Amino acid sequence: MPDMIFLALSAVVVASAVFALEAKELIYGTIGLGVSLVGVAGLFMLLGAEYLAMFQVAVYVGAVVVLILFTIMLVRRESGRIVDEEEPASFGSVGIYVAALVALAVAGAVILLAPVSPVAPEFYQVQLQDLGRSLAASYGVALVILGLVIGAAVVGGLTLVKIDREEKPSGTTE
Amino acid sequence: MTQLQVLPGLQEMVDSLVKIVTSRTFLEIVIFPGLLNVLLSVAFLTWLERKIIARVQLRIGPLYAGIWGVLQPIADFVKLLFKEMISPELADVKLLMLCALGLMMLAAAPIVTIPFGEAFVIANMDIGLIFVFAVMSLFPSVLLLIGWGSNSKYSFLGGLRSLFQQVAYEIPMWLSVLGIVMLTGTLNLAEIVRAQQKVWFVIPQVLGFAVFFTAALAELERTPFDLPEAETELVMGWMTELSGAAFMVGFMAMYTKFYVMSALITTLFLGGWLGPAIIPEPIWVVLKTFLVAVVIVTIRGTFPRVRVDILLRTGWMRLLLLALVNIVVTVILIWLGLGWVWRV
Amino acid sequence: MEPLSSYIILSSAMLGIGIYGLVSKRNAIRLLFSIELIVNAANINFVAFARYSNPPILSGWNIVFYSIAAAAMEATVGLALILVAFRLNGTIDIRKLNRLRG
Amino acid sequence: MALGSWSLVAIFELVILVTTVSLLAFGWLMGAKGKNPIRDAPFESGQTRLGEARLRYMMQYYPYLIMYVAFDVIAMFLFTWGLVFATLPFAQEYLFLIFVAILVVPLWYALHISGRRDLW
Repeated sequence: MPDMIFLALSAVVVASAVFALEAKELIYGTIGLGVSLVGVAGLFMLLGAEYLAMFQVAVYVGAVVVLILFTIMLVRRESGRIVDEEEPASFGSVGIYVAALVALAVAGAVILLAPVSPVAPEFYQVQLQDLGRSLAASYGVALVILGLVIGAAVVGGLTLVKIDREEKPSGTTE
Repeated sequence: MTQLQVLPGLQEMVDSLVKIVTSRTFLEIVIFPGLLNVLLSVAFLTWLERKIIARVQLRIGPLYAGIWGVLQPIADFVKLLFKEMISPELADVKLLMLCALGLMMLAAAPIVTIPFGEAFVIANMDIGLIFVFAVMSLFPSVLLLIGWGSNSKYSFLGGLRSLFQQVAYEIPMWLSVLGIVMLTGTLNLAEIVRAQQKVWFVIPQVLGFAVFFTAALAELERTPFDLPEAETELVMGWMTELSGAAFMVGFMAMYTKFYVMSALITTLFLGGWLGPAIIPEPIWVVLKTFLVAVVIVTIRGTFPRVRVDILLRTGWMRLLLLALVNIVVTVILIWLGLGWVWRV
Repeated sequence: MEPLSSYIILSSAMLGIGIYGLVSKRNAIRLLFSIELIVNAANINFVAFARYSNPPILSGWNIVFYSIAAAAMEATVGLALILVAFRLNGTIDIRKLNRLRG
Repeated sequence: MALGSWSLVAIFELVILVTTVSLLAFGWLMGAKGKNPIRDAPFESGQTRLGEARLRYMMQYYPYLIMYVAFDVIAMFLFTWGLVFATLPFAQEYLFLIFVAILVVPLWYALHISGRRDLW
């Protein structure tokens, strides 16, 4: 019998994900995305990864959603109207079929291949100590590479966005 | 006399209701560390602030409502409840109300993890500190939405400034706390307080305390960092377009956050409930919290306001540097083998 | 306790929504939403499988740390690109962003 | 399910939600109501409204926001490392020091570039 919390959380996640894509105003779409990310964090808590859920909320909903909101506020036409589609995309319905197909394929594969899904061992609360120790022991090198990725993303993002006064960009300017 | 045949269902419901209401967790949530405590301390801090600021500026401050004007915050509370909630044109009233509600819930959330006694905490989570970190990092997006929703220059600028101010001071604040986490090895606030049995964390982590205190000032938007609400330039910052009950909820959220940050400072650095046993443990926590609040308020009375870009550069350069230096100091402390003093 | 398959059904549903968004939405920021959804669907699978194996393996949680970091960095660069596209073309409607010139 | 402490958090948030919503509703119902175009105009300290409120000049703060996202991610790993720092042999820690050393470069670049006002 699937317990109620899981059903409620997954309903929240799916509903706000659809709302994020369908909302007319982008600001409400971002709020929908934020709510679905918090729902995913709630699922992590259900699975015993509370430490992870907190950082998922802090990084995603705290930082990435703020950056998206900031970009939406920058990316508005001078007329002040928020940038949104004039008319719905012609191939919207194709999108639904493709998406449904992929989702069914993945879910069906899992159900058919592993009909007897392993029942979870009794509740297991990960010890932060050995989580940190396993991170330091086996994933140290990956951490250094991630440092390079973060450096590249920050430096790249900034050089992209800065306006060089020497060559004027052809399009509209600030 | 036959006892009245009460509906069978009703009897159990009433019994269970009575059992719930008198249960310890309910009392904790609604009475002491929970709701009543937050509301009363918000009122008290408002009064305290106005009195101290008045004393600093050699005037008397609220006097008539009750003894020394103690009932002044309650008078304001009732007055604001009955004022009209003006919705500016083209403003997004739904968004404003949602964000005012979100602000209050986020401001009050960390109270749940702050220990007021040996076993006197609402939710003893072993990731308490990260829960506070996650809640604190949600504030910028709510403030930006309020600034955006109220569709007025002042509140949009105020929302932006408070977003960037909190963003600039969030990272040094949490890196300064990292020193404590390295010493104790836990994230549970109750264990952090127990680790301070011998020596409070103010002494080994003086640098961390300084960075955390400054960053808390900026996080609370208090002078010298109260740019978003700079009376002279920005009227009331992101609260400009809120009116009536919404303004009161926003104001209350800010003072709840003020109370929660002072309680956090006492728990992390000033040994929460530790103190000679004459005074019971929760009173120690409340006493230290109000002491920290008095210091913060006197700072508000005495310091000038800082310019925006200086504010951002200090946040990112100087405070972050000091936080990293504090981590290096802690690393040296542990390598020197002094870590056992606080090892839980 | 939940059988593992219900978590997988949920994550494949999120994958479906993400792909729907990628295929049929025309606003560049909405594409970013759907990419975030797809990354979160993968994260759910990582944590669910890490939790349901006996004894639970920790590498699942470690991988999700890295995937959150990578997705956050990808979002920053993506948003920078959207800003540049808006500045050069005045619109972020992907059907109009088809000129390869800078 | 060891959701005990989280259910307490949920109950506390519910209590806060109920009190705030009741305050807002009380204010909405009891407060006076009235549509008055002059009074409803956003606060412009007296003058009539000029231009559009949601300005778009704030590009100069963009590097600070990108640094926040980057350092939020870094704080995630630093906390994980800080927890086990005292118990780790040095052999496994020098990688972490390299990680922190690498991330000084983007911080310096972002601060340097945000300082040069002409670029934004």
